[in-house]
Amino acid sequence: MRHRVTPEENCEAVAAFERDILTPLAMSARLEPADLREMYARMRLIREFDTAVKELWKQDFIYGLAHSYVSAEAIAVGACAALRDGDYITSTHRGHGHTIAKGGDPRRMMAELMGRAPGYNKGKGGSMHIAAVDMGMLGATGIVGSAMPIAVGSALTAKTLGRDNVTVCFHGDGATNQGVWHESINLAAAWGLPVIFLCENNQWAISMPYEQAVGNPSVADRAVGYGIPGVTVDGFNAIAVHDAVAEAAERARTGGGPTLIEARFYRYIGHFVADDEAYRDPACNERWQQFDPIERMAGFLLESGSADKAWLDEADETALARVEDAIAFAKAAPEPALDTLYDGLYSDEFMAQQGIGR
Amino acid sequence: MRHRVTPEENCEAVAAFERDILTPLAMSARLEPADLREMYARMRLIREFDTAVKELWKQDFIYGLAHSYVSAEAIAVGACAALRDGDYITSTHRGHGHTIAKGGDPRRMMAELMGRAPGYNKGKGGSMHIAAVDMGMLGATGIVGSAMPIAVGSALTAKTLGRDNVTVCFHGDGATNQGVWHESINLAAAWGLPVIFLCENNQWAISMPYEQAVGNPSVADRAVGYGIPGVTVDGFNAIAVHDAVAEAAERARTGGGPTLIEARFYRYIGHFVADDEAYRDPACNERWQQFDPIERMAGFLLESGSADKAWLDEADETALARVEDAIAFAKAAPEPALDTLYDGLYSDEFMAQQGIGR
Amino acid sequence: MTATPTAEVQTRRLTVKQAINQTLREEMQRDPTIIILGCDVGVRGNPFGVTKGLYEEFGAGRVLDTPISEAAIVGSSLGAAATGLRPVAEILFSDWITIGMDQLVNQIAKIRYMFGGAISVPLVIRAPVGAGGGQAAQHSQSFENWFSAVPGLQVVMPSTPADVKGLLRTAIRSDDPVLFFEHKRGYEIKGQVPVEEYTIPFGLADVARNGSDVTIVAVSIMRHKALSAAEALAAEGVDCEVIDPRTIYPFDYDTVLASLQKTGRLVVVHEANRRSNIGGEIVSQVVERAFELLSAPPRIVAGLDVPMPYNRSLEALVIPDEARIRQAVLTVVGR
Amino acid sequence: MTATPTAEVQTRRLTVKQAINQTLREEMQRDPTIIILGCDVGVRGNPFGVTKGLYEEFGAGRVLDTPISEAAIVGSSLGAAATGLRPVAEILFSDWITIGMDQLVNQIAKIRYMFGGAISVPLVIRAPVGAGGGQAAQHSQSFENWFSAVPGLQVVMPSTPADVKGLLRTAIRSDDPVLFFEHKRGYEIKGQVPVEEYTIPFGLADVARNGSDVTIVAVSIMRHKALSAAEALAAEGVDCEVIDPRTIYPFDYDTVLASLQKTGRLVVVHEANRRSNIGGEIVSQVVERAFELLSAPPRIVAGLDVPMPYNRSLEALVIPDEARIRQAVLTVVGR
Ligand SMILES: Cc1ncc(C[n+]2csc(CCOP(=O)(O)OP(=O)(O)O)c2C)c(N)n1
Ligand SMILES: Cc1ncc(C[n+]2csc(CCOP(=O)(O)OP(=O)(O)O)c2C)c(N)n1
Ligand SMILES: [Mg+2]
Ligand SMILES: [Mg+2]
Repeated sequence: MRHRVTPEENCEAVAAFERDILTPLAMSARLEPADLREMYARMRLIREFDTAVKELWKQDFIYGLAHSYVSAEAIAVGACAALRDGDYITSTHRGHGHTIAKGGDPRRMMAELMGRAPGYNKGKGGSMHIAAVDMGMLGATGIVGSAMPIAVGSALTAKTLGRDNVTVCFHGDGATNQGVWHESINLAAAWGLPVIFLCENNQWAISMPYEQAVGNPSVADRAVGYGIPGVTVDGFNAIAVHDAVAEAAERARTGGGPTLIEARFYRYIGHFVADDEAYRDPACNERWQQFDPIERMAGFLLESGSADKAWLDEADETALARVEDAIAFAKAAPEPALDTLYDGLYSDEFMAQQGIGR
Repeated sequence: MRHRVTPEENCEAVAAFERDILTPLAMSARLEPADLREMYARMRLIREFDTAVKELWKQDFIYGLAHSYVSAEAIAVGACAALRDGDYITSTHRGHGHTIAKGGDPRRMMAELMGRAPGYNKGKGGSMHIAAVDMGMLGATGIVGSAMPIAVGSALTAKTLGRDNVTVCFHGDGATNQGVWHESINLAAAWGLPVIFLCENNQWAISMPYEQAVGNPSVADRAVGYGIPGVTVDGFNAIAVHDAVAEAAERARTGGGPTLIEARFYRYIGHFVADDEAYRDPACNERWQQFDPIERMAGFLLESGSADKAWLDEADETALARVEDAIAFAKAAPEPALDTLYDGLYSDEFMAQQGIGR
Repeated sequence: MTATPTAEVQTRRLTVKQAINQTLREEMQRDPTIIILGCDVGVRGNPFGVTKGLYEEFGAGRVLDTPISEAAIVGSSLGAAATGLRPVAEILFSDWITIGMDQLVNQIAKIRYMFGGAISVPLVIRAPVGAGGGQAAQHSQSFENWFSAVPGLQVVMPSTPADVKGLLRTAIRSDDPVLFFEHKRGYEIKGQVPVEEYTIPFGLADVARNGSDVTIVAVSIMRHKALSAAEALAAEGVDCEVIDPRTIYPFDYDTVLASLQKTGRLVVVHEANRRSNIGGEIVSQVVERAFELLSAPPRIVAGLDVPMPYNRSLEALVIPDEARIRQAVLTVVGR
Repeated sequence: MTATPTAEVQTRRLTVKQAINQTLREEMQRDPTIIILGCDVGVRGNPFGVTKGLYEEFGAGRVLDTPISEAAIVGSSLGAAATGLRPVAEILFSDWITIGMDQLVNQIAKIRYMFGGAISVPLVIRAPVGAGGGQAAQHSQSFENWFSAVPGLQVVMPSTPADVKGLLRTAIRSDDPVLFFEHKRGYEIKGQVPVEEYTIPFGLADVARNGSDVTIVAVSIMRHKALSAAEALAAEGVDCEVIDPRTIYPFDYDTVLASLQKTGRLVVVHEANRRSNIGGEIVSQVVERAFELLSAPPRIVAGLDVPMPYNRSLEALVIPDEARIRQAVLTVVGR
């Protein structure tokens, strides 16, 4: 049954990852150097954004619960680089990265995290419910696994209306043990819906190691039971994630149905901004940090000649500047007026008819 | 998407079943001729019982919803023949067969189905909630899949208290698409619990054919994702079911954890006692009836010399007589007194303390 | 227009079941974004026959038989509604909406608000409620009050063919989620239904009978039991006004208060068990709004606080009947 | 013995969180059939620290970290309870009990009754309720009324260390299922707790303050807000009696009615939103039982009918505070 993960186990896990999962970044037939640079810029933007979020939370500008996407940047960015306008994504409780990857505006995001009126959710959602619906980002959720059927439903819309759009359903390894995860994948498989189930397997669900939460630690193996393709990719490798998602998306757009992709990596930061991580050996994180997806991407941009050092430095500065700008915007933004409390509870027509909030 | 099953598809299904699943009955190292005779007797008792239930429902002695176990007799009887006292089973909405197979008393069962006081549930449960807890039969349920975690919990008790008992969790193919099915199997797999998940795959969930409800029509294939053994057996063959369950039970008793067994067969009767089956071609049933599990068992008893014609005839008469006796008992049994309405709502101590029902 | 068709409008006699089927068909013909999904709604046309013929008319792409996955049925309906469809999902017995409870309560009800109004959720969940006769504890419940307690949802519970048609049409056209509860014992109830297209707004009660002594608020098919009780009571010289709220949220308290102006006496009747259910809510709202109108303590006639027993005589004890309604009315008039 | 320890008994000062932890430890030491299960209850000792040290003391076999499978957590607890264990399951935020709703409402609550009393279900489900500060719509709810409406369940909701300890012990020893709701903002509340073993029976309210003008029934941590409002009101010459029901079902109406004999005025305070929740139920029960005792219409001070917004100032608008309690009290006394 449950036991504390030993340093030895962790070292073995690292070795196994290097042996079985880790794949060097390589040029993709689907990506131009410009695409790679854009991917790097977004990964860096996510990193700066969530690094700032942690500080802002400590300073109480951001409150409630906030979960950082640091260490997972390659996944959201790799996946969204394979999508088009009109495609959808669903998210998790860790939604900042997904939002930025899908093109969300850092100003409106930061404003939302600070609960301000110009925020994406008008201050009603905060970090756990950040949504950029105009970008096709259907929103973060505070309940593990709960976005799965929403993704399936958006794919049902595409199929019903004859659109060739796809939906990427991001979810954590912990979500794979929720009943609705199973129901959603089976339904999508039975109906051949254009949805890509992308599992961010960071090997932990708060204090629960994935291999102790399941009978088989391979998420991709589960695809067999649903009769859909299942693949495992290096979740620290944005290009590998991109290619897997692009292939699945092509299949989905042409009626090939859903795919289950497991992006295996490791959460080498705390579960949420104030996690003391007492449930695991701090040394573990260091062992995994060597795979930092952003450093790997930077290295590849240089060695592949897709970018030079100067470009990287500028990109890093730009990312930092955009986050500082977003923070300044958010801090200066007004709180929602108290009389907006009921706004959005029902459609305006119904609200008016019933006199709600008056 | 959903389409009516064509006669051609059905013929192919029959052919595939004969090719891939159907296995001739054969002597089992684990079963004496006397065991085989007892199994036959119980199968016949189930058949007679549920044949009578249908009539009694039409005559309104039994009301509400009643689901017949006819065509599935080999599964409950085969499985329970591999169990010991102290082992548990959980059931479905189709629980008469499970109850009889686990040693339930036809009198108390029939009384319950007629809503009488001496019934197993004192008239409060009826067919859909028939339970014989004293026999380790933890009750039928009207909600598809809902007994799955109950089975897991009973196995957790065995493990926690160091008992070597196992639980057989009967469920239908339709239940395999419920979220709780997934959560339950994963939990049992993660914890290595002594439970045998036995899927009665009769290929239909009311009007929904299994192959149209899933992406992969093999239930056993799903075991891979959970890291547990998965096997498919001929669900019309009581001995094959017995052997599969016996092997899984031995593994479970010795700490080997759960097994997923798919007993593939076909519901060649209506879904419930009043089903018009307008959703499928009546000819289908006839094609499958050739595999009648009771006739096959009778044939094997004769050819293996485990019983002769005379014994079979007597066994058939005995089964019929026991059912007639149960019916007479139930019809003569009193209705529950109206002042028993609140009985059993809470423990007696609490009821008295709160003065409930007074 | 209002619920009770006036003499001029042309009407046809239908059962509640036919009214639902007809409304679904007409709305689906009108709007190609409407889909139906649920267990056995397609090829079988639903176990009660409610969706009969729709699979044949609209095809498998718009009338979807689902696996037995209530959480995914409810949750995928949300995803579909958020992205351009108008799903009408069915849960065969409302008792099992518990399986889709998280999607319904934590997603469907909240998503528009949580997202600052960025998403709208035009979806209907149809589900039969109430006891059907010997169906026992897991096939007989009425959960309207649970959902009335959840901001973001609408709860509709009509019991005449005309009301069912007008309110189901409003539900399907609503841009907000609706729980549409049909009583499984009400499907065969017959009545005149306007031939012309019409809708009935939510939050408008129907005064099914005018009276001056006692106001009876009767939910779902209790409307019909209240009416027959009222006839009997009239013979005893007690003149009851019977109000069918038709929608539980929004709830039309104005019509109830107007009635209490005349009667000063209130009896609430519902099939759900007494404790912590809609009867208590109605009484508390009335007391808060019009305490001074009450000349006697209101009475609630409700299901008894037990799971529904299988045995028929026990079941009959649990469900409110004319005798218990009569008794409550006589109590509030002090007889 | 009663909730409020009298002078003689020896006491120790504890927080609510410590009281829960201590009770779990003491009961697990006493009874080897008690197990704890839930997400992060073991190695991490629960995110709030409630189960700290129990994994180390009792081992992985009795303090079980589960996968994120609430339906299986709740359902397997039933199976375990039905066969010889006494599970204490945890749902980290009560908002998500929706995921185990079917097991809880259709199995746990009904199985003893449905089976004619053949099975008993000694299990406790612990879950934090209420707003925790900026946790928004899916981490802030209070569902006590839902479960009060379900025959077969018991609902317990204390907010002082001494009450929490006495009632959790009673819950663990109960042979019937108990929902034990802890307020996430109440964990750090301190108070004297008897050192001697004691239990508090369900269905016994605590009169937290004696008063003669108005009866305030305050649920969970609203008890504390009601008490401070009462102090302020005393200065204004309004003498409030504050009653903490402690258990929602069974509910101690006798104590409330006894108080109303003195005051004739009732204010109910709870954090759950107003509509179709426990306030309405309490008012309706009081009105049914003691209409004549009421000299003014009862008032309910409750959460506003919206999903909990993230923004702090909006959240503060939603949750009842001393000012709103005071306003309601002044209204019922006609000031
Ligand atoms: C249904 C539900 N159960 C429990 C929680 C508490 N919780 C929040 S995040 C989390 C871990 C989720 O793990 P995973 O899905 O792997 O995502 P990760 O945090 O690792 O990215 C848990 C248990 C929750 N939010 N929802
Ligand atoms: C949760 C739930 N959804 C739907 C139903 C309605 N229903 C009753 S039996 C049944 C089919 C079950 O199919 P399966 O599990 O294969 O069992 P079978 O009847 O074939 O033996 C359905 C859909 C139900 N009882 N519970
Ligand atoms: Mg994880
Ligand atoms: Mg089946």
